[in-house]
Amino acid sequence: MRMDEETELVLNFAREFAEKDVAPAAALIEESGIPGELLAKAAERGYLGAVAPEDLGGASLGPAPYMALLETLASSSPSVAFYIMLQNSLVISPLLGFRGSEEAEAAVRSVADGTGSGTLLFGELLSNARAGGLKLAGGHLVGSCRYVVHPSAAFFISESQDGGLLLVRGGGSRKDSYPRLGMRGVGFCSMEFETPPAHYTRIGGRKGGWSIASTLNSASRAIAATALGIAEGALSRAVRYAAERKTFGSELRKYQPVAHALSMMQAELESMKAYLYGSAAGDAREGLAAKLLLTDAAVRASRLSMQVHGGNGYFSDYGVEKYYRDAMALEALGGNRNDDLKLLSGLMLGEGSASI
Amino acid sequence: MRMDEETELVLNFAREFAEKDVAPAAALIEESGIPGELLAKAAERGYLGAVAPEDLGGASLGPAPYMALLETLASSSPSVAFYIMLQNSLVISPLLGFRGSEEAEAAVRSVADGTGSGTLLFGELLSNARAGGLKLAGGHLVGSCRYVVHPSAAFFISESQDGGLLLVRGGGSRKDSYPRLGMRGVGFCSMEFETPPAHYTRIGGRKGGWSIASTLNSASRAIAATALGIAEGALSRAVRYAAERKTFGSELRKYQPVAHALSMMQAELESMKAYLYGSAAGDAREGLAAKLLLTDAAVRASRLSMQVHGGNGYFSDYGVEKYYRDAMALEALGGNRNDDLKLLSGLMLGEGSASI
Amino acid sequence: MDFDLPEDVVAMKKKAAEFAAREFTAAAAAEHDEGEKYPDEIRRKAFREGFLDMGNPWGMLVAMEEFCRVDPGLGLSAIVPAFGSEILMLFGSDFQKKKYLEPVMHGEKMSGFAVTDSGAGSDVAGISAALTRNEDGSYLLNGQKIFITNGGIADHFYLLARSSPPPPEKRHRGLTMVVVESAMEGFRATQLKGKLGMRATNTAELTFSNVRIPAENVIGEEGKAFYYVMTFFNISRIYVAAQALGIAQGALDRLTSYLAALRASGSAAADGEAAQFLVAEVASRIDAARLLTYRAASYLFKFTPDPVATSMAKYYAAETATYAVTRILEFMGADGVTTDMERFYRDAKIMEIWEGTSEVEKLIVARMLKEKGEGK
Amino acid sequence: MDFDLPEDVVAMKKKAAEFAAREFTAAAAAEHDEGEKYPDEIRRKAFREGFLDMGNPWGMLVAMEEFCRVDPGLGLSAIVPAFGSEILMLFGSDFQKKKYLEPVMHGEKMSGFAVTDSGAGSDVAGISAALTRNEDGSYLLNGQKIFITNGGIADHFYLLARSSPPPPEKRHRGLTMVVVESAMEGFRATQLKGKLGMRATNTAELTFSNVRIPAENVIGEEGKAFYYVMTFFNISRIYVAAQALGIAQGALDRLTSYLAALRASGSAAADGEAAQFLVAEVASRIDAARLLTYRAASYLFKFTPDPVATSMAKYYAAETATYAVTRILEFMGADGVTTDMERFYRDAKIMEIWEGTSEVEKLIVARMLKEKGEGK
Repeated sequence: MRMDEETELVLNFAREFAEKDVAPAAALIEESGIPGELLAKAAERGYLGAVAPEDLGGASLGPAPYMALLETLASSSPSVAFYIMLQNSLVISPLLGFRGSEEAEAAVRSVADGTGSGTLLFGELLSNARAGGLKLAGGHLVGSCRYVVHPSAAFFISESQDGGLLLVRGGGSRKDSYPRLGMRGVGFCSMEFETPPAHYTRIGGRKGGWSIASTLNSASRAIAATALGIAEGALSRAVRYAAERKTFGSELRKYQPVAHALSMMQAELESMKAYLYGSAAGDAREGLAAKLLLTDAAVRASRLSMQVHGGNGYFSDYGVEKYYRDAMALEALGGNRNDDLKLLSGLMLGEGSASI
Repeated sequence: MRMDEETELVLNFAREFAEKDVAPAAALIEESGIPGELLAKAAERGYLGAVAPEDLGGASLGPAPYMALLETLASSSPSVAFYIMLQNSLVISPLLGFRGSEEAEAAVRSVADGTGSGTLLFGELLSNARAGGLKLAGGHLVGSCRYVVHPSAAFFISESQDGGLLLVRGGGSRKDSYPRLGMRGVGFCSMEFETPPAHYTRIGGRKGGWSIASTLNSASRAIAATALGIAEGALSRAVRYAAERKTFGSELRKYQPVAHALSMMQAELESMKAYLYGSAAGDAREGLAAKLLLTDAAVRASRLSMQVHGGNGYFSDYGVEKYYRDAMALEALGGNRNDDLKLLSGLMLGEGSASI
Repeated sequence: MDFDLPEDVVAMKKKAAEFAAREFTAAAAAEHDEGEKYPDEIRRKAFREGFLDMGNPWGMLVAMEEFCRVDPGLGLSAIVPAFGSEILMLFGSDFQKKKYLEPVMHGEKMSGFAVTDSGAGSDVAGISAALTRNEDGSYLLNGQKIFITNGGIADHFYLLARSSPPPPEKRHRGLTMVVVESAMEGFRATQLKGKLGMRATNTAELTFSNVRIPAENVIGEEGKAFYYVMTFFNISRIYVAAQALGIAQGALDRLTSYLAALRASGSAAADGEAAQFLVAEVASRIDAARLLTYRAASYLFKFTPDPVATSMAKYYAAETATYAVTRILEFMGADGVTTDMERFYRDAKIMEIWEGTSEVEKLIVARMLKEKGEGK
Repeated sequence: MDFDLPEDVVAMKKKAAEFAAREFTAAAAAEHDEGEKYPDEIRRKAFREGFLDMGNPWGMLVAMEEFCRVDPGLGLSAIVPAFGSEILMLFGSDFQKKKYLEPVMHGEKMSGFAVTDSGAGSDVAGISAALTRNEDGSYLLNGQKIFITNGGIADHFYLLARSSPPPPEKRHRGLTMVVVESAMEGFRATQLKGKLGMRATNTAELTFSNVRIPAENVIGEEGKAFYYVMTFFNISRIYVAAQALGIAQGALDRLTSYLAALRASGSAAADGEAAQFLVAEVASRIDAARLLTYRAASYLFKFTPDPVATSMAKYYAAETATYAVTRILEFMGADGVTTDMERFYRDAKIMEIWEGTSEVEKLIVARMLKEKGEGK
């Protein structure tokens, strides 16, 4: 694929970061999360505020360079890419809908410079059974959130009943911590909130339009780019391994089933990549389609990579099994697949499709 | 997908032709081949010489408009698209490699104005067991060709041993006629040749470079566009049917398995389309990848369409079962899949891949 | 546990294979496919050799499989003349058995099963053909049926029609099954041509215009016929699974012959791993489908049919047939579409559609597993 | 034909299910997974309750299935202590049976099977561990083995090594199997940590530095051990198929419980057709895999093993396990990755790799079908 100049530039810097800074920390990330030092470097490079405007300390990346950044980082460390996607698409983006609000702008600045990360309380949208969420009760913000990613964030974003945004800076306590299938660099647990008025702010409101669901939907292309990176990371390792590893006297790549599977997976990924980068930033249908195609492709590519690696790939030190875990984790944390399929069916076949 | 202006223009005209001229002839095409009248109209519109330069009577279409033409026609009549692909990618294109040759230019002109169609004797390349082909024996051109498409052509193109092109205008007789799974508008049989010197011409030669195999390979994107059209034709009918047909009291599109399958197939096709049109005309790797992806997608899309149509789709008068036959026929006549997979593996994983 | 067919069934299977190899010549298969012509001569021969014997269901099952393995269109045609007659065996009166079942069992007459109408498809309860009662106790039949196998050649049909409007939410009630003779006044059959595959079988649209049906032609009880139809599907689906198995196995046979020929010609493709994987994957699925089918059959033939096992077998075997023909034809390419593999490709698809689409089978499996407490 | 397990096996299956439900608690499963810790206490209990009984192979097979259905890591760990010991039953000397097999059968010692080395993987004949003969008839063992189950906890191993260079084109010759004790001088085991799944099992790399192997520890004949290994794989692969079945069934159990909970909460997703199709498709594949597995087992346990049936079962069941966990986890999404379904997802993958990758199984099927004249 031919990329424009800005994207190429971002790509080159991102590759350097991935190789020099992310790759050496890979084992550490899997064990104990993304190191603060790495996040500081990411902030320096403008990645934490990638989509924020420059006057708020951001890098003001356009859609394609931003996707290229996520793709590149995901192919080294899906956790790091997911974290940056979270800060940008799910935290900064909704906050930018409330420009002019001092609190919102301060929050964006803190994310961009790495002094204060945020998270969006979108977890209820990931479930087939809706429940939970925060409600106002006697001035306090009260409720439980079943799935919270990155619970150590400095602030939490939620939806107020009048269409505004709630910025929550305290009163949350962690409950169940979940087995971490993947994205181990980012925490995942359930939380309960009982936040007094001093620790939350209501921003905007009565505007309509903004919602957690719409924020998650408009992150489709960022999630798709992350999935693409995972798939490419898994596949490129398999391609390399197939060129080196011999069995029964020949390199793996010489065996038709291995070669055909790797080549066709490569073709599929190239095809989906063309679609993703060619899609219009505002087209919900294409973004959703790309996300559904690519999260599935990531699961299949990582499985193929595991199989090509045989027993070796089964152990974490080969750096392959993490793609297998992270691909599925991304699919689970990137949106409820049933809901997404219904949404896509509605866009493609008309309202009310896929309802039975 | 956003197309450029020239492509949009070609698309609009092609759609009109497909609706007004091709669709009404669909049943006739399936029964007794493409009517001469329809071919005359295609010639008038410049479709038979789509890739020929204007001074040879062609329309001088660039790669994208040419693909858009094939795609559009294939979604109405795969046979018509295949025939036009054959005349352009497999007959005119190799002849254009010998510009300056009077015979070659005359042949191109005759194809473009519809007075004399040609065919390429590429059929041996479709088999897993290589045999046959034409040889010179005592000045005569002698041999058998196992698979000849469009055997009623006015001339046949073959390869001479010195790298030149043989233009054969007689001496061929049809042998076995094959069951016609698909592409019924184009004939398919085996032939034997015993052509005296007066009825064949050797053009060029000792140039190297030209070969039947290279011609077939460079037709990859045209074949991919034809496959895309078949898939789109099959799928769009299924989408329409699912919106109209009710079962158990609801339209088919309301049932999740139907809706999900149709939507994801639509997403896949859009993705492959972006790849196909975004690929560089000279990139063998991308063209081959697009062909392999899309011929497979056409088979799957036509199967899905059949299944959505249930019993109705099983009968020719619904116009759906032809896609199921034509998709597989295109896969078989568009190149040997094993060879193509080996070629793609070589391009993606290095020479010698997929050899065991 | 015992996973092998008993000796007498193995013998029947062998006999069927020999019959098919002898009678289903390439020329006959091509001719009946091309002309969409029912092979009546082959039907008669198959009857004479005892392949149509409802007293030996295992024999019929394996004959179906072996027949379709050689040619699906001719194969099914040879066994289909009694289509639907299990209905009379199970629910028919003595009068009906004598008048309609016996001549079928003696090879003198042919039967058909007429459920589907054009508006309903898989939704059996949604049919619109109607029976109205005359004062003398007889009925008038009006309406139409579509995609009826043997429609243009059968002497009589076991036909489903609505005899009373259903109570709300109980659409399955008020359906009645009757025997309709093709010679009755007001009966018309029109052969449906242009089928994708299985073109040696006869398929027709039937229309009924005030056809008078005597009261004694009502099968079982009036209004209860939905149950009879479902019972019949539990039988017929197993035979469809056997057809699908035969098609898949026939395709694999053709692949292995092809590979042997390639090998003899010195082609490297013959023993490439792509070819080996294809053989292994298709063969494994066929064995899986066969085990599912024989399991369902063994339950049915012991009179303890298991609808979950049956629907699994039908759905899985049908999918296996399409899978096998598609993958094998893709591998063979032009070497395949120029042989009878192209016919197998066309013949296979209907397996996923008739006698309950794959979609319907899956819903049955899911619903009944749920009822069974998820099979625990 | 009889597709149902005999009563005594059904009883054993029930007993195993009860044992697993009681012993494989959520806490125990999570703890051993997280800590990569072998559950020795559970092994002992399983032994006491009679689940490790090579005289009752059907019992072991269904116990394996039921155990893995509740938790794959603990489940396998409970049955794996005698791993490889069929080798001694079949090919061992009286001395070896008394010294090594009996204590294993009495639950006093644990065994392991050491074939794979890091350079060879699926290519058994490509191993490099070497035996050189001393003048006194004993051997010196040098080299290493990798991915050895029970590697860090077994008392002895049935180990494959090269004892003489192979003749050209006969790489399978010159391989010898010996019993190596972990207490022998020069033996070292290093647990391999960081496995994707099956983390309750113990996996180690073994290295051998001039380990002296007495002559009486050679199993069977010197140089003939490739055959013993292949014979063993024909046994062990069926147990892997049972593990895979258990994993797939366990995943389906979790899906149906999940759907029931959704239903209770009023969620429309519970009875959407997507959910129903998922149940039907997974359940059908599991039944197909189970029939293939039990068929292979029934041949093996009647002492007429069929390598084609075995490899089909292993490959198909393993693929079914991965298919089931992937599709179910995709459907459950966040509701799945926060439960033990995530562990099933991780545990399933190795089924396609160990005891012969799916690729190797397919080649076996294809090659042996070719030899059998394509199974006609």
